[in-house]
Amino acid sequence: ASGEVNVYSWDAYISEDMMQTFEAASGIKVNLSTFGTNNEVLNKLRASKGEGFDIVLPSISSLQSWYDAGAEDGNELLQPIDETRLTAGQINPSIYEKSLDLGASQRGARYGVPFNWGTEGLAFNSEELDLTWETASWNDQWKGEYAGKMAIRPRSGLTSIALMIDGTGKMLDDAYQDEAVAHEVFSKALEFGMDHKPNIKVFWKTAADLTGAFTADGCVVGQSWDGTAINMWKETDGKIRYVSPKEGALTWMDGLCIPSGAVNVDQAYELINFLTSAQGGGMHAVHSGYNSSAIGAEAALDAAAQERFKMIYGPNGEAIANLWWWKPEAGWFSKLRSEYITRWETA
Amino acid sequence: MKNIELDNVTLRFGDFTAVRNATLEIEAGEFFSFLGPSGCGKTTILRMISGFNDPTEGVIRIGGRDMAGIGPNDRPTSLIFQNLALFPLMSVWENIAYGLRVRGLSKKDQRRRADELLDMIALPGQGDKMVSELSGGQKQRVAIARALAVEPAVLLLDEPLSALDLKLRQHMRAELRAIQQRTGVTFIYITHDQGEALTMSDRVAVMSQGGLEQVATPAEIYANPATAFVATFVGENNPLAGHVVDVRNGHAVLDTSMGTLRARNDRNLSIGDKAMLFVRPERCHVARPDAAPENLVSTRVERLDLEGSYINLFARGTCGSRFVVHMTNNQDISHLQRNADVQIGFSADAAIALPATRMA
Amino acid sequence: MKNIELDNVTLRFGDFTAVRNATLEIEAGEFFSFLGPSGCGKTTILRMISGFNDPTEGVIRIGGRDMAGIGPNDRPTSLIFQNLALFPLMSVWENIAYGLRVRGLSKKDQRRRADELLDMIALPGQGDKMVSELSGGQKQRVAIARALAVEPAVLLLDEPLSALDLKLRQHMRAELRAIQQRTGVTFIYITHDQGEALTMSDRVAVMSQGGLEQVATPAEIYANPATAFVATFVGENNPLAGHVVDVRNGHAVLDTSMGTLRARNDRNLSIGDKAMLFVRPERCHVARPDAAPENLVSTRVERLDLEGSYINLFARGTCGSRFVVHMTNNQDISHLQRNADVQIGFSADAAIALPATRMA
Amino acid sequence: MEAISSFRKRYGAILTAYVFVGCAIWLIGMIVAPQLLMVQKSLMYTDPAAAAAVSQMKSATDRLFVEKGRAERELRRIEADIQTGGSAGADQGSGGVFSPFGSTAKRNTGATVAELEQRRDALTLRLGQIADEIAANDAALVQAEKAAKPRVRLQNYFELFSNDANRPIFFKTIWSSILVTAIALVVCYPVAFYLAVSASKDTTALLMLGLIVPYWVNEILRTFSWLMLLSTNGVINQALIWSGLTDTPIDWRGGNSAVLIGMVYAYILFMVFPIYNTVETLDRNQIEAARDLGAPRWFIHWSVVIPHAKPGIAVGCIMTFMLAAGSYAVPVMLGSTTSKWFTEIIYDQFYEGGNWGLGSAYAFVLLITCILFIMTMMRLFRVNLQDIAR
Amino acid sequence: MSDTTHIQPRFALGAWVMDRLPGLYMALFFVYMFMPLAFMMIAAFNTTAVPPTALPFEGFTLKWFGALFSNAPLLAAVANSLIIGLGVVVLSLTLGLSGALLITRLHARAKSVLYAFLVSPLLTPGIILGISTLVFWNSAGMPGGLFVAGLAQSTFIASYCMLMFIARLQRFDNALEEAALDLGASHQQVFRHITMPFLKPTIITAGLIAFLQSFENFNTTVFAIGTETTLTIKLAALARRTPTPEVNALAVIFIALTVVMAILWEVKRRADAAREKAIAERASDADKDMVSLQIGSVVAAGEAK
Ligand SMILES: Nc1ncnc2c1ncn2[C@@H]1O[C@H](COP(=O)(O)OP(=O)(O)OP(=O)(O)O)[C@@H](O)[C@H]1O
Ligand SMILES: Nc1ncnc2c1ncn2[C@@H]1O[C@H](COP(=O)(O)OP(=O)(O)OP(=O)(O)O)[C@@H](O)[C@H]1O
Ligand SMILES: [Mg+2]
Ligand SMILES: [Mg+2]
Repeated sequence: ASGEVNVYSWDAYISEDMMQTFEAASGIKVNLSTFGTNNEVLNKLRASKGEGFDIVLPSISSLQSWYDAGAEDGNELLQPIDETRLTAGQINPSIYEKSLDLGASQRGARYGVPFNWGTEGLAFNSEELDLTWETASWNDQWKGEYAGKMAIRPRSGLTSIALMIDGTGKMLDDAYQDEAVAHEVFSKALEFGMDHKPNIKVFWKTAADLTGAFTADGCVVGQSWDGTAINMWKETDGKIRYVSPKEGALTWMDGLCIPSGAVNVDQAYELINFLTSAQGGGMHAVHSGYNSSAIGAEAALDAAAQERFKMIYGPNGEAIANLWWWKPEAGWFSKLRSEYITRWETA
Repeated sequence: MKNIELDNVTLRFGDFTAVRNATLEIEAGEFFSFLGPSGCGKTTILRMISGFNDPTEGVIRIGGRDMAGIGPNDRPTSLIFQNLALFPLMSVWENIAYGLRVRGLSKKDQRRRADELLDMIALPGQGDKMVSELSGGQKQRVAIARALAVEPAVLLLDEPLSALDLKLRQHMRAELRAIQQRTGVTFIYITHDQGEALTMSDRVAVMSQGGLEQVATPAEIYANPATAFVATFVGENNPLAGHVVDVRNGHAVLDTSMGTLRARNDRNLSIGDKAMLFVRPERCHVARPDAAPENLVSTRVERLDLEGSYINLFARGTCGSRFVVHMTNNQDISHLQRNADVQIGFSADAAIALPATRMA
Repeated sequence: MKNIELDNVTLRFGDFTAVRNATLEIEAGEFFSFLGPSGCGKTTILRMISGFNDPTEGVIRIGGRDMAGIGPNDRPTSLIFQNLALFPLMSVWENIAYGLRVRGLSKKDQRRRADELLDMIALPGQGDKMVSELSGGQKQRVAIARALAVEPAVLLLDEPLSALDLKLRQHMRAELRAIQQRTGVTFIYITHDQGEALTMSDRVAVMSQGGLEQVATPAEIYANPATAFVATFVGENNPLAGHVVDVRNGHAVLDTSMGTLRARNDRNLSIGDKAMLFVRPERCHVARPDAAPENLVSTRVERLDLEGSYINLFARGTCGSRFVVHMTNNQDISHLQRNADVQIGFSADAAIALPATRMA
Repeated sequence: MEAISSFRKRYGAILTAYVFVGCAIWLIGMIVAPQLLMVQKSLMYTDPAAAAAVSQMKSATDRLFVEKGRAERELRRIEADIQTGGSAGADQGSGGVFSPFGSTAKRNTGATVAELEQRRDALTLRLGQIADEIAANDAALVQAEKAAKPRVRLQNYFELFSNDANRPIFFKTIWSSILVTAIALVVCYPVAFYLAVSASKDTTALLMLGLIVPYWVNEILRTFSWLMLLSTNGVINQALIWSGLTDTPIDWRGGNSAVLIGMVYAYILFMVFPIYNTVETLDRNQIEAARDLGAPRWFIHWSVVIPHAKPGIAVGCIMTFMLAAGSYAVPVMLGSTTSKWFTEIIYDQFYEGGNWGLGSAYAFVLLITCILFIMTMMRLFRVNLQDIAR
Repeated sequence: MSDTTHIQPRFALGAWVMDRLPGLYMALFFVYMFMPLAFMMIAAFNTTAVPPTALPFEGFTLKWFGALFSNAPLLAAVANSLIIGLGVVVLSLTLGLSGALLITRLHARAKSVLYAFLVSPLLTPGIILGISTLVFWNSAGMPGGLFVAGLAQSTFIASYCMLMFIARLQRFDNALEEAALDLGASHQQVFRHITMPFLKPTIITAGLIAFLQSFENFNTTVFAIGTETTLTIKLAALARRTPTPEVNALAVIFIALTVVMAILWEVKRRADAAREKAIAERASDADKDMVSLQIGSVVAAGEAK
């Protein structure tokens, strides 16, 4: 095959190396653009009426908003995946199946192929404090001694507070279905967030913001994506570390989707098959610090990475059973939540 | 060679009449000037002749042909604008040859003709300069050459010298006159400078408020103004208002505030008419006590101004009206002290009686 | 009343000497003018007197007091700028009262004094107009009133009339003179217009290239110029270069290209000196064939210009030099055709012999 | 029409066509129509409850489809197992279990054919129910979607003033922009005056160059340069710590201060040049005349220079205010947790919230605010548009 | 006034301060203007990477420039910026000129209304132009992207161009066009021969400024650009919180270009001024020469005998 494929991906997902390997194997050139938030990719694609890219990588749980937006605009943003064109058997079936619970399908048709998953837990400066997977709590970041030294993502911050208050996560799950519950959950979370706002130094939105918070702005603790945190861990020789809190790290899964206006559909499938192969997924895991959906991708990780994994989730991945998954999000839910976020941000 | 006729031409801008019933004929080869105060409609007449404005009423003929509907680019006239309007981005010769260029002449022919004209205006070999490198007087000459290049029958000049300083202006006047005599082209010239109009022109039209006051030779206009406006606008004049009490031998006798005075009666005033008597300051003299000229006016000296070569005597008549006398600075003036009583005399032929109309 | 002394005042801008060793005294109550070509240093002298520039050398005294180190706001002088510099955003009376306002007078007093001054400058009741609503001459008067409001001992005027048109200028000259006589304030007046300087001033200083050429009354300057520069700058003069061959009875005899001529020798030239003879056009006349004046020059008529009340005769001497004669327009000029030979005569007392230095 | 014919007389048909067509495209197609359409968009309002209902119905349907898919797949496996006589291979359905590494197949061994058949019947029954539920949902959806159609309402405008998160931001943005304008004015007036009046010709040329260079440098870079100075580990803190003035870094970027500093810096030159241009036209003789009449310096400024410079001051203020209120780059780059700018809210409505109607309404309100400010300044300082656009 | 030798002691201190205060203020002001830029540029040569900083300066390096030039997405963004820039130049000049011609020739009322509308984009916050253009074209089926961004930018950049053309046209002597007509030229000839050459310098400078404006525009573009990106958008994204010194390297290049352009501009401006002055002087010298020649000949004639 030949040609090119236009990819709209999160920052720091696809390395130069991966693109070269893929191009050498397939003859297809990858044109990469990056985004920083799920809303950004959705609304940009909305503004471009689904045109301009052949593959986009939103979180699977956000796909519900894509379906809603498509219906509202009268213009589907994504096209259904032809599962027969996926290389069979290379994606971990439990992940593949889990993605359906997170909203990968609409009326039975699949729109997103799981690409990777990751968590949002606590990053911390090990020179200032120490946290371990057994004991770390979301509450640790709100301690008074870190006032003005913490970084948090507004969206997941409210969610983690809700999770912390709730304990079980049950009410939070219900909030995704019921507007009244959602109001209740978020007003409680907001109240806590407002009281503790002086603790916050940086509201981050993108991986770039997050890195800056810990490097340029001197934050010592805060919520972070695991991949970003692991990259900082590597960069700072272990000064910045990461842990999954006991209430459960916030867990997401990103998918590979084909926009309705894609022109290079064949090339898109080819790239999807590469990215979900052990080789592609492995390279991604090494490069980004996230976890691939491909079977056997973890084999690519070195000993240090394995060691890090144990420090985050426990020697046998005990914390993984505890993960709290982002639920499929309808448009009304994210609008409602963003109102609370704005209030928090602008207070 | 084509003559120009204006036949009862009127031009209105909205309600405002800029030119009113102008009728005149300009002979081919003439140097003809329009003279008048600012805003009297001179430029407007010129723009009508060259085709930038169309008359509201009346007909303009050039060489007998009605010009209505013929654009400026198709008339046998060339206009030299008040500010010359040379093309600043073209060289001197390109300016001169512009009219030929738009007529499709070859570059070589353009250049040759431009060089001829440069010789004519005494700027040989200066064709490759830029316009901005020329002096004011040289620019003037280039503008003329540019206008002449298309061999117009008529050259229209709108106050071409008003921007120049005095010395240069005097020089350029002579140049212009010389060029006109050399080429034989009809020159129509606009100015509000009477010195300019009088020294250069074959004939002059004096305008005021859109109308023609008098069309005549310069000497005629100076010596025999047709109206009170002309008498006061052209040169200085001492006006004396009164009414006619007697008419005899081509002279009229006027009863004025300064006494009964005699003057020429070229306009055939009759007894009882309101009239003005005009006498020029230089035609007056301080009368010797023993003199008995025809007209004598008693005044008192107010001021004596020494202005270079001349002495101006300002005097005031018994009833308050002012009187000015010009004398050259070569007389004994010791007796003309402030407040001295003097008799001012002038001959009846030096004065002229005109109907009492608007003055300048 | 304070007199002004300049004692050997020099001002240099870097290498350039704008004013050179100026020494003069201006009496209190005098109307004193500086006359000179553009760039000769007139404004610079005025700015030194009013304190905007400090002399590089020399001393300026006002009323006997050395002015060094005293700023413009503390000198008993008021300057009227060339462009008037009225404050366009203030009304007329606010302009006039500005000096009083900065002195802390109450608004009522300001207004009262402004109204007095408005009366004085013959603009009663116009205080509430804006400056832009005034005519040029009215603005002029307001500028004077503003300067007078602070009761200066000396009023400095920098070419105040140069922006006005001729008619208005003549009018304003008379006004200025009248105001000066009424207030008795010392006026120091700058102009490059000789007519202005000569008709208005008690005394005139003629400047050239930063130096004072002559300081004298207008009549003196016109009749007895001290240098060739003054002779040619003030009024028109026919210059004839030559050298002195004889000196007798206060007269010098010069050998010139136009023959041997006699002239007054006020500057005490001696035999052999290079000299210039100057005679004014109006002191010359066309000599009757039978006349035998002291000086006679043979020329040929080149041109005869009729300019309103005057006739200018341009003639050229045998060896090419030009000669101008002014006559009033009341003579018989029929014999003065182009190319006619004429003898031009003038008396020895009408001519003056001066050292041959730079002319204007 | 008269304009066209007189224009045509002057320029001929071709040029006239170019000029009029060009102006029409620009004026109507690029200025007026887009604004009108934006206003129209801002009036489109969807009832959020109705939209939520639609969305909830749809996602319920989606979940039913997922369940249906899983049931069908299991059914197929059970059928196969029954065929092979109750083998031990059926997958229990991995729906809830997440095992990212290693094998996930929890085989349900040892089920009998009877058990399998029982399960098959249960599944078949369930599939029938699912089909009914989907059909019911779809029928209800038609009604719900009707209710969720966008309508023309002023709701988006009310939203700004009823939303107690956005309203304070709006007023804060306006107030801060006024503050930026005032600071810039105070800083710039002496500079402009010095340039126009006091400096010699050569110095002026040099200083102007010194002003033009930062003026031409990208706004982003100008802002970025302050980011480097103000961040916790930035140049200023480094210098302070190095010099021993402080040992803990100072948080320069807390609150609004960094944004204000950045904006003053980014837009200051839009204040200098207009003031300079007007002061420069002041006849220096007027200053000297005032001095000659005895006025002290400050009074000359108050009574002569500032009144003259009014149009320039108005223009500078208008430009600075407009740029500050409409700035997106500076608050985004220098902002802190409490410095949100109104433009960021607008951006979020477009590119985060996906609510174009609300975004358009907010944008229109901002536009109106700027127009009001401009008109106030023009009134106050008695200047007209011609003065502004120079 | 400063070189006066007569300052009296009691004024000395006050005068000393008053004389230097403005200079001091200006010096401070320019430090304020340039210091941030200077530190930003220094950081581009510092080996410290995270975060980029000028202090402490740990070692000189050029590697960030190398990194910059091998950053493919950045280079693609540059290409987009250039494409938009060129489009904007063409469109803005065309529209700006048509507006300027119409406004300078129109009379009274219509003129000021049209003027108000055509300069209004300059007084409109950039994001609003971006939004309205996006909304407009989106509803016409054209998604955000290079084209829409170019149109959005042109909306106000054309106003800049128009103002420059108006300024130039106001100095245009209409008599020139009439003179050409009078000499027989057709309307098109007049425009080609007279009007266009007169406007040429403005076309060049306005084009340049239009390009610069487009190249550095952020507030408008960020809305209208859709999924594409330009250098400035990219730069802003990079610079937000975790800039790498590559951004500083880019800044150095930007500023260097700006300085060079500004200096060239100033040099050209001065050269123009000097040339015009020289021409004016030469012209008046020529006039003087003519006069002095006449006087000189009189004197010379006198001396000859
Ligand atoms: N296009 C026009 N529309 C209306 N009025 C006009 C127009 N052109 C000229 N006028 C008026 O017509 C009158 C005559 O104008 P014109 O230009 O002919 O005067 P002029 O005699 O040339 O004066 P000047 O010596 O000042 O040039 C003036 O009052 C002028 O205001
Ligand atoms: N600030 C200055 N620096 C350098 N040279 C100056 C300065 N001010 C004036 N000059 C020079 O000093 C000379 C005298 O200038 P001044 O203004 O006194 O002339 P002026 O006689 O008033 O001329 P004008 O009639 O043109 O006003 C001129 O050659 C001028 O160029
Ligand atoms: Mg005219
Ligand atoms: Mg002067």
